[in-house]
Amino acid sequence: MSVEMNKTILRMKINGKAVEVTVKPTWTLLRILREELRLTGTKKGCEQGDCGACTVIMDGKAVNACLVLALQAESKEIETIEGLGTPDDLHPLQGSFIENGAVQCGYCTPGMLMSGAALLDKNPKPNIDEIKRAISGNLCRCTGYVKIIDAIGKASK
Amino acid sequence: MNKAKLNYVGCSTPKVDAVDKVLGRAVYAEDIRFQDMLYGRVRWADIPHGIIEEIDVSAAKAMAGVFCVLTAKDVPGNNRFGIAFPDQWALAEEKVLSIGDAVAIVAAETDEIAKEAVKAIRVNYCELPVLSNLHEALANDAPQLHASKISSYKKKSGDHYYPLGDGGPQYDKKKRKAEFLHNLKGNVFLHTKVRKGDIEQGFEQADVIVENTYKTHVVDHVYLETESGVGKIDEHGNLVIWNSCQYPFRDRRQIASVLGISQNKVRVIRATTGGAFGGKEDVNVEIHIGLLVHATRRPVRMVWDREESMSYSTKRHAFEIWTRWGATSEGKLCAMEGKVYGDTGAYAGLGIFTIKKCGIHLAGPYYIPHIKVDVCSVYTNNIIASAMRGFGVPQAAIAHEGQMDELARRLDINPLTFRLMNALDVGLSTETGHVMTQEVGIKATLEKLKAVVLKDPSLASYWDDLK
Amino acid sequence: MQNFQFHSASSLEDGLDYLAERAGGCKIIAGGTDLIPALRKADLSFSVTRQKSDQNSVSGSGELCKIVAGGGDVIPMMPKNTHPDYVLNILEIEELRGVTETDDTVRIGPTTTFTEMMESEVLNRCLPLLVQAASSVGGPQIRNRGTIGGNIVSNAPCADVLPAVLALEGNLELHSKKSGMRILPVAEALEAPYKTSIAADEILTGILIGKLPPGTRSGFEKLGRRNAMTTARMNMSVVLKLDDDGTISDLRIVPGAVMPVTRRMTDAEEILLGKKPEASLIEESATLMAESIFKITGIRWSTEYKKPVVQNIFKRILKQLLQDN
Amino acid sequence: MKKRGIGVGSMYYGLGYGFSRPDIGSATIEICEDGSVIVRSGQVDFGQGSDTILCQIVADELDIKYETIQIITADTAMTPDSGPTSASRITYVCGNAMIKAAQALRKKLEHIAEDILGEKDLVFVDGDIHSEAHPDKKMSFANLAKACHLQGIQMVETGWFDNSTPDVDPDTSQGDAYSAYCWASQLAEVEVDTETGKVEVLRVIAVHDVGKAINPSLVEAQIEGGVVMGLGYALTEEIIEEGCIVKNTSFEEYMISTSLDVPRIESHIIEIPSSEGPYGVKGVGEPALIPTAPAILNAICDALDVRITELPANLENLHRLIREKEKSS
Repeated sequence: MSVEMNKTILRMKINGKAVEVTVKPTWTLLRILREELRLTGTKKGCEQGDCGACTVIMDGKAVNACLVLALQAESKEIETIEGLGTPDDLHPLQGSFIENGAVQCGYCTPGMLMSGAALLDKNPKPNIDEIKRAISGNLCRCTGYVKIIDAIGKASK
Repeated sequence: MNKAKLNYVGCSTPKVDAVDKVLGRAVYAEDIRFQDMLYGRVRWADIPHGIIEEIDVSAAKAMAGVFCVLTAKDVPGNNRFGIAFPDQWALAEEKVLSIGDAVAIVAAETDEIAKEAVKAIRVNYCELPVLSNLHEALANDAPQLHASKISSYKKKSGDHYYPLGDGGPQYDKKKRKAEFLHNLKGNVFLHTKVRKGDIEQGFEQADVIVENTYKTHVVDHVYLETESGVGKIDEHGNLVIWNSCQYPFRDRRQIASVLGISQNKVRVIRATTGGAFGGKEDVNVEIHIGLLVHATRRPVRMVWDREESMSYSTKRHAFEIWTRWGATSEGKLCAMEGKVYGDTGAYAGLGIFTIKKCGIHLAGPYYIPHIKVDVCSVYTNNIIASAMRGFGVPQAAIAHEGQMDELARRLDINPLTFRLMNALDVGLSTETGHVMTQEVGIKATLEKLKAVVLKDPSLASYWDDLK
Repeated sequence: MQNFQFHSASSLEDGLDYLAERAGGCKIIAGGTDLIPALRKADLSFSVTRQKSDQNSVSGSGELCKIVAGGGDVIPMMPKNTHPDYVLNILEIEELRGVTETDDTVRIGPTTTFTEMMESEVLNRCLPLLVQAASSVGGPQIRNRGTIGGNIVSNAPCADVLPAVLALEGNLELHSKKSGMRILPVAEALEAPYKTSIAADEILTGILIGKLPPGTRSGFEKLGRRNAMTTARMNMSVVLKLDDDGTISDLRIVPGAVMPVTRRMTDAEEILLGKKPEASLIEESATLMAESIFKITGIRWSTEYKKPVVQNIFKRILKQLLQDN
Repeated sequence: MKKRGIGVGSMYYGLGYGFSRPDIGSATIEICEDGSVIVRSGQVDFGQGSDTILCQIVADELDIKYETIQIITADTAMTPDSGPTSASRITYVCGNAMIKAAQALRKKLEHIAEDILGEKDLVFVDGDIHSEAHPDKKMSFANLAKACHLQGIQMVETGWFDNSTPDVDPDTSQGDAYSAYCWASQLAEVEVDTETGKVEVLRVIAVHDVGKAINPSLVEAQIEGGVVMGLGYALTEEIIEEGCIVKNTSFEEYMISTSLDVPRIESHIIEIPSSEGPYGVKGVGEPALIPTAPAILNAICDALDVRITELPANLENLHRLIREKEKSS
């Protein structure tokens, strides 16, 4: 049985806003986002880095939130799907996903978008192979990836 | 009354749910949280087959933060459930037949405590021999996994179930008796016969015969969202469950029966569902959430880990399909015989229908005048196999398409041409004797493929015999 | 996960101090792609109910095996009691990260991620083998977190980068508060699956690799069941140097994911060393390599497959390297 | 050595439940006073897009703007039972229910509109109604809805569609088993590495007779997703049970395809209408997956001249067949 342990204050920046949250050392960034901060757009698919559903951007890089201990995120800048766009101001990738039919069940969608955004931040005009490689850590069971690849390609034009 | 042209039908209108999904705002079951919500966890069977001698939940119950630990004796209604017929226990009673059987369930203040509590439950079993494949289950000396008389389940289950699934308006129970073995013989619980034409005469006409046994493997749906749900009692005292499912009404039927309450006291709402592919037709978390909410009167969330989903969710059936096809030297199919065995695991689920659908699609989209197929659904101790996208037909297609290519090769006919020569058409009948009307599309799909191949030199170069 | 205390080291000194006092019960975390899945799996509610099956899996089809893409490992082969009392984060120690070079040596900080390796000008110029190996790991998210140090110290049988480091005769620079610094050839560090001879109070502070003499070629291939996010079914790193007259003056062969502990196939190398690469000798070398491997592992269900295929992959890498002029 | 081959897979699929099992679809459509519309149906959209398709159907049946429709589904307290989402039946069965409900409402709307405008032969278009003969005689759908409500007209209708078929003969299974059938053929081109047994699927051409593509993009999406799932079925996916216990319980051990495993997929939609389906619809959800594995297996056979009868065609199984073939020749 677990002993009640020390909680620690974690400070980070999420979607541009400074955030302070009390965490246990064993919690992952994914748990903090979903259960403590209620940013449930980041999805939980496998909790061991195999599916990419929990992809967020940390200090400019796409990472699996389930493979980051919350306390490792101290002082980091995190971008989640909630910060990517708003209904009135969609990120070009979000618009392109809607337009090109890249969304089915939607469970991989936030992670796909964050991987796509990390790619476009670094490489605004990726070719198809670069797009495929950029989302190769994000599993999707519905779409066969075709329309997702297409949507990222079109968003970059 | 003139209707203007179709403005939307035929157009690639954006999906109604796409905006919420790209914004991360779509609400899946695990995204729902209520105040005072408890976390549910399952203690799964430790072995695939055995008699439960003792379940000791005292240590788990004594843990701080644990609100309830339930076993079979705590089930208020009928402990039996199942889509086709109630051969599953909500919480295992007497014995376990599969590693996916729930022995006990726990609700606790945190998920961490719930997991610890599940581990603290002690279960003693007397292990029984395990039937791990079709051959073991069909052996003469194999132990029979389910009671001989299905009626014994029915008596216990009240009247919410129909022996062959959902019954139907023109469904004749008496007529179906021959197919559905009310008195189980061993572990075969369904035997469907397809008889068309005269099989012996059919093979007499054959100049070429190809015989093969196809073995297909078990696969999983792999929806990215695992089985999950949240339940609570609403302001009217009704049980409300948000889940990830394919048919809330059937979930309602099964939950109500296990809780022993009427169906109008149960409300099932499908939350945004992260993929299903047939794997969320069977009940997974719903009944357990219902039981825990009922016992604690508090909201309860239950979410399976990925490992639980892969281990305990329903699967695509493993099949063994022996089949023999005959064709004339001119390249006309004349006879087909098949024996189809499907391993449905420890419980029927939708397996009855899946396995049957494989057998009645074994001839593929081709006209064959003489057919004899026997289809058997078999119980083993494997994890339950039930619906998955294609519902038995993917396995049938592996067999019939393998046979078609082998026959084409023996007859030295291009495989695409050979399919066109035998494709179903208006006026011809399917394996089950359904005479086709004007809606047959198989030739059109093959003609289109042919056109694509002939137009593309890189593909056409494979087939110099395609004209 | 079971409770532990967490400390993020601000400097190497700070890290070594922390470790010195808690060596026994402390795990070091960097990218977390190995450790976090292990901590989680050790704590799954149903793992307890399935101990019996897990044991089977170790002895029986342990090869079902496997290893997470980022080098993270599956529980059946992983030590069961991954319940540290302390976790020390070394990712914030600036000096442990990055690639530098001197005239004859490349130094790679252990927390250099696979992505950083792929993007490193020095590695692309001097040690492309490492770039190839790093880019074969997992997917982008794993490569953005997973580190070369983690890949080495985890000593997973299916590691992707470790065999390349072995083929490059890398050395590990280790520090501890008690004994200061020492250098350990990576080949000597690998003791048993998931176990190295690195002491519990030591931190890996650098991977040192000598630059290859001009004309040296290297080749890498990874075979997986799919093209990303895949555990190596096997991989192979080969380093080759031909003299002007065409004789082989240096050859290092390191197959990965075929033995419990990755090692160089020196017997097979010797057959070709000092000789011209004739077909019959290559064949002989390949056969001996396969035999040496299966002498170590014994016959398993996968031997029937791996034995011919490991030879095929070796032969085609070699063929490619001999063609690269 | 790399060897290439192509292969075909064809299939037919009986849509719906058949065999006299209940196979019902239902919907209610309610028109609010302002002309906006609420559609309720018990069916489940788990991502494939049935909510979208049902809204498209309602928009066209009422000739209103798609954006003015709100759909509520799959709530046992709020929506009528519409059967499970399975057997590729939702567009066919629920689409028909939707049309029935919409047509019942439309009849009333037309009647009232004729009264108000004093004209016959009205044209409904995109939320407006006008007379064909006198286009200036017109009104908005919103005003029409308001007028109906003021007159106490029932502005909610239920559509119910029963797709049950007669049962077949129990001894021979002969009879008209299903109400409709779906048809498809796919062609796969593969490259096999004979040294390792690894298969790359280079290209899949998928031709599906869907009767009518109500939303071609969604049909393509079903096909593309199905093809990739079929690819996994043929090559990499396998649940390994030992002593009835699943051994591979994570995504690292159970391998579905990634973006780097996906071939070039070309979808071709054929529309040979069914007699009963809405606008001639058949189904596509399941048929999308069915021909892929057979096409890939046949393509491998074409490349290697070995018949695969045991799945999956993974590295080990395929390499064994290649070695056996080498030995025997």
